Amino acid sequence: MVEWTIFLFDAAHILILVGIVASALMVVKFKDLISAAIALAACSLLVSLEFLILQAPDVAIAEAAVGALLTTAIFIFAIRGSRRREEY
Amino acid sequence: MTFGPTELLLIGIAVLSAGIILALLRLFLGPTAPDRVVALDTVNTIVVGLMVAFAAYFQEVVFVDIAVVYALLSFGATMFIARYMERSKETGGVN
Amino acid sequence: MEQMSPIVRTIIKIAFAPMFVFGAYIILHGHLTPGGGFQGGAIIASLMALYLVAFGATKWKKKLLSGIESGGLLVFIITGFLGLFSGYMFYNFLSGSDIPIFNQTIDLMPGWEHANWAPIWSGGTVSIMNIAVGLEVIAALSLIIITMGLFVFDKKEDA
Amino acid sequence: MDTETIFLIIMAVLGGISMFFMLIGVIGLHRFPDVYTRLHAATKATTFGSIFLILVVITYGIFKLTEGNGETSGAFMHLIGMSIVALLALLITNPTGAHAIARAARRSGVKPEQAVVDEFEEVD
Amino acid sequence: MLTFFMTFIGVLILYLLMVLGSGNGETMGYLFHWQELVAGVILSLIAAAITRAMFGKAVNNKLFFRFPLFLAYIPVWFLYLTKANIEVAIMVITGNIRPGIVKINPGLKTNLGKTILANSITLTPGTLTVDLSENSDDMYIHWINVKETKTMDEKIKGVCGPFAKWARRLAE
Repeated sequence: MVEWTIFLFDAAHILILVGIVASALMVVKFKDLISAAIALAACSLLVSLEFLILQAPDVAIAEAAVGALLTTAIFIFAIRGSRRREEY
Repeated sequence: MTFGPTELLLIGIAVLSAGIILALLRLFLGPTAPDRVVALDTVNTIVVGLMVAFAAYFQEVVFVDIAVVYALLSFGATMFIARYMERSKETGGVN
Repeated sequence: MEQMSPIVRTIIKIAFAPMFVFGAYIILHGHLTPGGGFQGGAIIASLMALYLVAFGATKWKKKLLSGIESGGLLVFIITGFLGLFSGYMFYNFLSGSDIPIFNQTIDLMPGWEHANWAPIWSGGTVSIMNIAVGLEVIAALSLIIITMGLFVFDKKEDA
Repeated sequence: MDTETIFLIIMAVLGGISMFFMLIGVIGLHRFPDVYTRLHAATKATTFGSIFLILVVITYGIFKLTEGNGETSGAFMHLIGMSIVALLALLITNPTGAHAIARAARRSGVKPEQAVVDEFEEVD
Repeated sequence: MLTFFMTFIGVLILYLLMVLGSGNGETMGYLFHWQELVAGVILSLIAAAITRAMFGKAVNNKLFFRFPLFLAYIPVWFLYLTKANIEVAIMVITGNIRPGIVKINPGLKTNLGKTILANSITLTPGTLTVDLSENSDDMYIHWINVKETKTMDEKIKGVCGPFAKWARRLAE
């Protein structure tokens, strides 16, 4: 007999995976680069959660530390040094 | 079929995952950049809660450390984006 | 460079010590809990980034940070080579020895298996390497952020 | 009624409150017209929801403490302590982040929609 | 010196919360291991020595003796938080809002007082701190259900509730 809890767990897992793919697509689609940076932050956040679900806490902490703040900071610096909008 | 605290936590996890998808929809739609940051902030809070719930569900208690790391660092990301947006003019409407 | 609002500045001043201690906790418990030198160092480096974004450009001691980075790397390499005296490179010569630094050995007695905890005095050279890597990552990531931030945020005109 | 049922009822009530307010916060993101009102919904409701979610986890930890023997108790004490630290971090950072976003939005020129009064003036 | 002590105590309490449950059932039961306590004291001394200047600029020494007031503040704050969330839930479901940005001057001088007031009212009924002026003490509040008010006192009462009084009591 298949436990109904397994179904719920898989549903949550699939929803998070869909979120990762959706936010990654948003990064590509947005022409406003600050919006793209925001979507990238959301993507790295969900990737960190996915690593936690896959029982890799070390990688999750590294992803959280680097992906959440430092990557966002570097992208913000880069956007500030150039133009905000992508023009093509 | 058993129903215990673990199953209760699992129901909560599923509901919160649906909440993340709804908040990501606002991240996609939101006309201006501040709207998107609000959606990101919501996702941050929900994910911190989810991480604590997952730690309790897996009974791997050291997973809670990640939640604290994320709660502190997502604040920093919000600060950086807000710091940028303070100085720039919002056009809005087009993404 | 302009500062952020007083509320943000006050909160960052208050949260400075807790975040520092949390990063140090991650570094110090590298052999027991998830995390280690890189992760804890990245947390403390994020603290420097927060300071930069909230308070603007101040005088940063880049020479000191550079020295800390080199020092951390040096400690790591020396610890690796000291193992040669016991026979192998990166040999954990401290564990179980008479030198009173991180030298406790544990056998998994009842009470440890489920708890995910062991004495923090049990790391051997792993703890020393974690601390060295932590110092190096703090200095290196802070230098990257500070250099990029001061280069970009010093410009007068708006983006 | 045994101990597990009592703890289960407490956890169900706390978790129900938590889920309701989390969903209110997320739905509020779609119901409200502009960024400030959305911030109201997002910040207040999700913070309140996460307080109760962490209370659920703390209750779960206490339940495991009462049920288990001494050997496993250390692990669940760690769960409780770290959850409290996570809650404190959320409580400090969430309103500050909301303030920073609102200030950035107002300064970058987002006007409040449906506003009956707007006394904001440019400050330095 | 008092600032150093305050930072030390606060950080030590935080560290003890983090390592709660590290014992092996010998000296202090399963609560703490003695090695964690020693490490915590040393780490707190280092952290206090490094971050004392930052923390000392944010708080003043009087805060240390008002610590019991914080404990009395928590139930009041939680009551208003609950009320605010029920109001927000009603607004989300019905959609009746009447927003606006108002300017108030609660008369708080210190940054800590402003911070406590701003963060409290951000989490409590219908208000959100948008901006505050660096030169004067004005605060710009986004109010989701603007009520008609005549005088400044009424406005402060309507926006802040009891929190202006509490912030003055805690931080000034």
